[in-house]
Amino acid sequence: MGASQPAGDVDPSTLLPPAEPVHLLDPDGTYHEDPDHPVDLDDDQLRMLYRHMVVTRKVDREAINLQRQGQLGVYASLLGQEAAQVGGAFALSEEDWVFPSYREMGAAVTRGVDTGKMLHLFRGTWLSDHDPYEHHFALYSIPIGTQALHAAGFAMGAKFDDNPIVTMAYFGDGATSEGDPHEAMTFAGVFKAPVVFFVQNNQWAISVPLDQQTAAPTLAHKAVGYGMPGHHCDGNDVLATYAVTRKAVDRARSGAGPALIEALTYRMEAHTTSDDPSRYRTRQEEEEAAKTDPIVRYKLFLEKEGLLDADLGEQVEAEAAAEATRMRDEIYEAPHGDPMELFEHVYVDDTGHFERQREVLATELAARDGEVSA
Amino acid sequence: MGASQPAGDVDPSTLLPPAEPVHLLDPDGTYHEDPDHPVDLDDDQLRMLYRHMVVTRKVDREAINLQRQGQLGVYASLLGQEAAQVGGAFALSEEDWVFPSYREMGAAVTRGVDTGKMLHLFRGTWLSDHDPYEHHFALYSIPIGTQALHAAGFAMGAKFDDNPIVTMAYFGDGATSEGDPHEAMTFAGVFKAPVVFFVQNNQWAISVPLDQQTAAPTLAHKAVGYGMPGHHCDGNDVLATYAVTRKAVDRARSGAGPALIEALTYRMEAHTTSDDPSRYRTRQEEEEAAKTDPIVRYKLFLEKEGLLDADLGEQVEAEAAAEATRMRDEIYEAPHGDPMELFEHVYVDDTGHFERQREVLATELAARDGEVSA
Amino acid sequence: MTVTLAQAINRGIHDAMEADDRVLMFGEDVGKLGGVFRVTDTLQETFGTDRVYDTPLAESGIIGTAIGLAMYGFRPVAEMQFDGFAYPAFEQFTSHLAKMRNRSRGRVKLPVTVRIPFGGGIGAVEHHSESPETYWAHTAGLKVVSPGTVADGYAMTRAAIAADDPVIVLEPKRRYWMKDDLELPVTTEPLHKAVVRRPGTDVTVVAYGPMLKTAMEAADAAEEEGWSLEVVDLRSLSPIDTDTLVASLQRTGRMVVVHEAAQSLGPAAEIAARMQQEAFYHLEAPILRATGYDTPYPPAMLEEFWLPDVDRILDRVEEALDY
Amino acid sequence: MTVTLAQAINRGIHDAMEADDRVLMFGEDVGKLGGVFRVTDTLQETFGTDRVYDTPLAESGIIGTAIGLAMYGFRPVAEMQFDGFAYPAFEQFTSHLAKMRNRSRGRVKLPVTVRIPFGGGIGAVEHHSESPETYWAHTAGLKVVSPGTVADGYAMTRAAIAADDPVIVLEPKRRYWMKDDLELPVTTEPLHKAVVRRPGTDVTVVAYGPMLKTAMEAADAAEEEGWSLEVVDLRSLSPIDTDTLVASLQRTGRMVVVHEAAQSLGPAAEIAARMQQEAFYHLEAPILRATGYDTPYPPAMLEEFWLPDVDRILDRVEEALDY
Ligand SMILES: Cc1ncc(C[n+]2csc(CCOP(=O)(O)OP(=O)(O)O)c2C)c(N)n1
Ligand SMILES: Cc1ncc(C[n+]2csc(CCOP(=O)(O)OP(=O)(O)O)c2C)c(N)n1
Ligand SMILES: [Mg+2]
Ligand SMILES: [Mg+2]
Repeated sequence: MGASQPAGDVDPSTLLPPAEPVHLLDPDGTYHEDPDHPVDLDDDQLRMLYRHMVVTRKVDREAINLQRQGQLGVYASLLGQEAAQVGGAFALSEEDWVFPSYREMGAAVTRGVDTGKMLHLFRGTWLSDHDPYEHHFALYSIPIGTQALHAAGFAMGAKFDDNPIVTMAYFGDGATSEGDPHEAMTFAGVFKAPVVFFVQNNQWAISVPLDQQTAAPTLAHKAVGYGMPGHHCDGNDVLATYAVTRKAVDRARSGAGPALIEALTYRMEAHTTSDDPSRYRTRQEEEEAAKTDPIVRYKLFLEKEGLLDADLGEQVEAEAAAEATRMRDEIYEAPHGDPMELFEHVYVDDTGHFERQREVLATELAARDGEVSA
Repeated sequence: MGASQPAGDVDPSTLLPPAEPVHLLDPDGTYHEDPDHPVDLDDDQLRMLYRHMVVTRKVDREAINLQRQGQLGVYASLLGQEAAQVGGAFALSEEDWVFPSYREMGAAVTRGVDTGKMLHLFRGTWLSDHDPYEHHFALYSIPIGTQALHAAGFAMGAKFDDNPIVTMAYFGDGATSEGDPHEAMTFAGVFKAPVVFFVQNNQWAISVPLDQQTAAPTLAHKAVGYGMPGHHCDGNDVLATYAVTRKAVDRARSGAGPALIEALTYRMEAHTTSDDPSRYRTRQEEEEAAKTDPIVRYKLFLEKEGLLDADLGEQVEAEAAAEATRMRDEIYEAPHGDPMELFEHVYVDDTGHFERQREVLATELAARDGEVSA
Repeated sequence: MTVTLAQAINRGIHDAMEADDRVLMFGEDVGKLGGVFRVTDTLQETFGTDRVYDTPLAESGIIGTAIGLAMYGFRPVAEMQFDGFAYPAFEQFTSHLAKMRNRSRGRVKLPVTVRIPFGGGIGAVEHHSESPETYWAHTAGLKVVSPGTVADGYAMTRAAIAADDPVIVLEPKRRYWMKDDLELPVTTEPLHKAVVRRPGTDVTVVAYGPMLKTAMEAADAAEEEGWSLEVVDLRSLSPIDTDTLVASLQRTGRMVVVHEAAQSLGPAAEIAARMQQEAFYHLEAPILRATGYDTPYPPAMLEEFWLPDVDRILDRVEEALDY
Repeated sequence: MTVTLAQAINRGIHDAMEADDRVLMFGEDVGKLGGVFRVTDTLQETFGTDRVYDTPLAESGIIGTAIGLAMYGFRPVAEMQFDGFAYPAFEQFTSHLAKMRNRSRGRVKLPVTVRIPFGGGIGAVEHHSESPETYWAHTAGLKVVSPGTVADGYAMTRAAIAADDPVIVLEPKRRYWMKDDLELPVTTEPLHKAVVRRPGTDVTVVAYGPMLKTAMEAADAAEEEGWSLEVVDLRSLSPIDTDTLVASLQRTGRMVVVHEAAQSLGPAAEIAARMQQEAFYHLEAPILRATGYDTPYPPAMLEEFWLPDVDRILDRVEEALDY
């Protein structure tokens, strides 16, 4: 052994990201074809991307309103990241799975998840309330980066089963510093698991800017260290994001293993409604970022291509408004949780755990009822 | 922002390892000069490298004997890794610090640490027994990869203090899968901490071979993901290891930040004395590896260069034997620990912790004494 | 047949894998090597590398991917190589493995079994002899059990794998070589039940895992002193079978709880808290504890002074009888 | 001057940094932002980015580098952003921060302070309201304290930073905005001492951190029922000041222990175990517990049903009095 050959059998240079992020749409909507990143979408699908982004923007704004009205305790907006989320999720098939962090309303919309149900976590009615198995959309994961391992494990399972599905883990630029995504990429590389690690690099982890998060040239450069290709795209360009993700997804589905995608974008809102970004970044930076609005750009493209006229535009806005209303209603009409439910879901079989504690709570509830009726 | 420039400001290609590991000595001892990796050592220093390797080999063998004789509970041999450990540690100055794992007897010898004291951990007299501040050699770290963070933190401290020292963390190929070295490299990159991460890739993590540990082309390819240079050297070539490490150490000392070094070597022994490698690797592989013995090669070099004659050779052997005897004596003569010491070092100030438990143990000890004298 | 505890557990995993092809077994060195204690010996040969596999050296990775595999539909059996090396996975244990089902309102179940060789007494180096059961037992959403007999080694392994909840099986590593008769099929109490292993009248001694054997030896030794000890094998640390303990305490009036884990906030604290409440009027003496000290686990040559043994148990028994 | 608990802690860190230039403060978002609770507000401005700095998002990295910095000679004050996010660092906490001094036979000391905002009651989402004190308090080698008053917010912060042992300071986040007078210099009891905050004769109520205020309110309410409660502020969870507790119990004969943490293997279990042993003949009633349930922390809208409150404490007080 000693001075022997390297461990892998691929040419490492093929795993490095391109010098420039993949970019297909100019700010004015002009499309540049890139033979390496074809956009294999028909007109309806191209319109659907727009629809998802507009609905996402609308429900995101509505969620902010709900928080201001005291209906939600907190909310984490994805304003500005619509293209990254929608473009990424649109590259998946129905059977594929998404493992989100806590900011993935755009991915949820793309998957068809009930947006109202997604808000119960923020409202506190329950810790979450959609069925992950319905749209193959896992629960929000709040501990940073932890879901990357679930996505990797799920993909390993699919691989063991010869089931041609792909999983996608969303996480942020900050998350790349945690141990879990590192371990997830290590496992995925070794087992050639069909998982795509999708980093939304929105430049900030709460108040910490990217250059205090890592010294890496780009986050996509991390991929080679796990023997997987690293991709780098303009995350405010929905077509670039879609095309890059699609390539990685197809490759994973074919059995060639995982990939890491870095989508460059910007968190235009505060970290959450509890945050005050004026303490750590300038208005000027925010205004600059606002100029790269992913929806504006894509709308210009659709108009140029003759795919979007005023009628259709209105129709999409109406759809978005309807979805926002449905979401608002779900939240307003959500019944208060039943305190006794606290014991219901901890175990499938809770023999021996809660007999006495159930009794304590039941007594307290009875006393409250007594006070109320008294 | 959006499709903006990458985060770092260095050309990523400068951070990638060379296509071939750095290699200065052929198996027959022929030296190839490499202007990028000068060996700035005088004759005495070149002989000292040999001395350290021979002493290391000898005390390592002696430790195995001590284990067989029941004097040690277990021992982790570094047979075959002498060049990697000695070459790496020799590149440090006295003020620099080493953060070892549990297999670094060669680094300890190079630093001048009392080899007998290093064995108390394996003997179980106490959990460790050398003074880390004496030779700037931290305690062995058994939980895999954890010491990488201590090395990074220590180096950050030196940097904050404008103290021109460098720290070096030794860890194994297996350790690169853990979250801690990942986080250590992230911190080191961001803070430009003067730390060198030195991976002894001995091809095995107990029974797990490298290709089941990671899909990375080489471990040195991980460096670019942290914005630091990745080096790759023949770890059985003490001059290559020295030269590569020296370069990284000098650079770190100059303030340019951390580096990752992968030294390719082979664990010729079992993982520890408790392990049975015949269950997972072939005799043939082991025999192949034995042919690359780092000491044989270096001895041929010294002889070719006229730096080692029979006299000096004997003198070194005698020195090694004396050191092994000193080590053996330390272990044989080590007093049994005092049970009451169990409470002594847990806290600097243990007010309130042990009053009652001390009493219980004291009573038990008194009863034993009673039985013995009765 | 007469088998060791390690063999009984091996057989338990084997039979579970044979009965259900959704059962996977993985961890560090569990494949070709068969585990550092050979508990998984021959399983990879029998079931192939897709069902029994070595992972990279990353414990959070092991538990995190186990969660993903369980969500997919497998029944993972994961090994942590030693007690002291499960800590890197602590976040996946507490924030996800324990809480995912509750978080999902019951929609996501995680039938994951985690095997952890635990405890001291084998003369090992640091981190290889710990008793971290408090960390798991205090964590709502996990079940935590520890076999103290060869038969339970088999039966609890099967029951843990069959359970739809995440179960931590703490295997008493110093008893891996303990031999006993194993007749299949084994019929034992349910996973959450404590069992009276030896009836007695003077003092109840509660133990589990590695200390069960020590408690039984103490009961033998006590006989010579004329004391009749009732030995209860706790078996499950979460939940704790309060009723069986209370019933025994009502018979004897005195109780000593034994474990290797450090005393403060160890399982014996919880048992004492429950007993003094639920059997207040039956207490002839306080519940006493024979446990490890509140110090890190000692070096090998001092472990005999740290670990509870027959003498320490009998000292507490005598103290209880003196009330 | 009248300050909030958060301001008192901020002042404590500030004064410690001013007094000793080896004190560093770091964590996620503690710099420019001043921490998500503003506890570290203005510290970076005052002491510069070399002494107060934001780290990458990696908790094991935070604790692991704190250890390295302490070995180098600094006195690090590290923040874990929330209780539920300290778990990724669990290995560095338990295997190194807690054990390094013992392992080195006293040669390596680690004067590290770790501040963790903990506990519930602020209507937060999951993982932001946990009470993981058992994990730290059961770990030999760590000291664990929790201030329940504004003055202790200052004094315990100073004492923790001044201590040569690693100290976990559990800051009751729901009380950050609680106001009180702070006169400097503060003279309080040593870090490891419990303090009787309100003398009483019928039942002792033991609480710490966030529950101290609740216990004091319960004592007020109890007065209306004609019950005189003695409130003991535990302050330190490791070590536990057994003597002060026993003395109080000897006076009252009855004790209720309060905490938010889940009941099984929570601190109240340890206190009950000690009390029934050390004050066996003084017990008029069993030690009772008013705690969180053995379930994961609930969603915001249900936390009022989960958290101990005045009513739950008084229920237990009444139960104790009924014996
Ligand atoms: C383990 C863990 N540590 C800390 C936090 C607190 N926290 C929540 S979001 C966040 C920043 C995340 O940044 P990034 O990964 O870039 O995602 P983004 O919020 O920008 O989408 C932090 C520190 C957490 N949720 N989990
Ligand atoms: C956190 C942790 N997990 C598991 C172990 C058990 N263990 C000890 S050595 C080892 C393999 C280490 O391999 P490598 O990093 O390549 O170092 P080497 O032993 O080859 O020098 C394992 C799994 C450990 N010590 N720490
Ligand atoms: Mg971000
Ligand atoms: Mg190795």
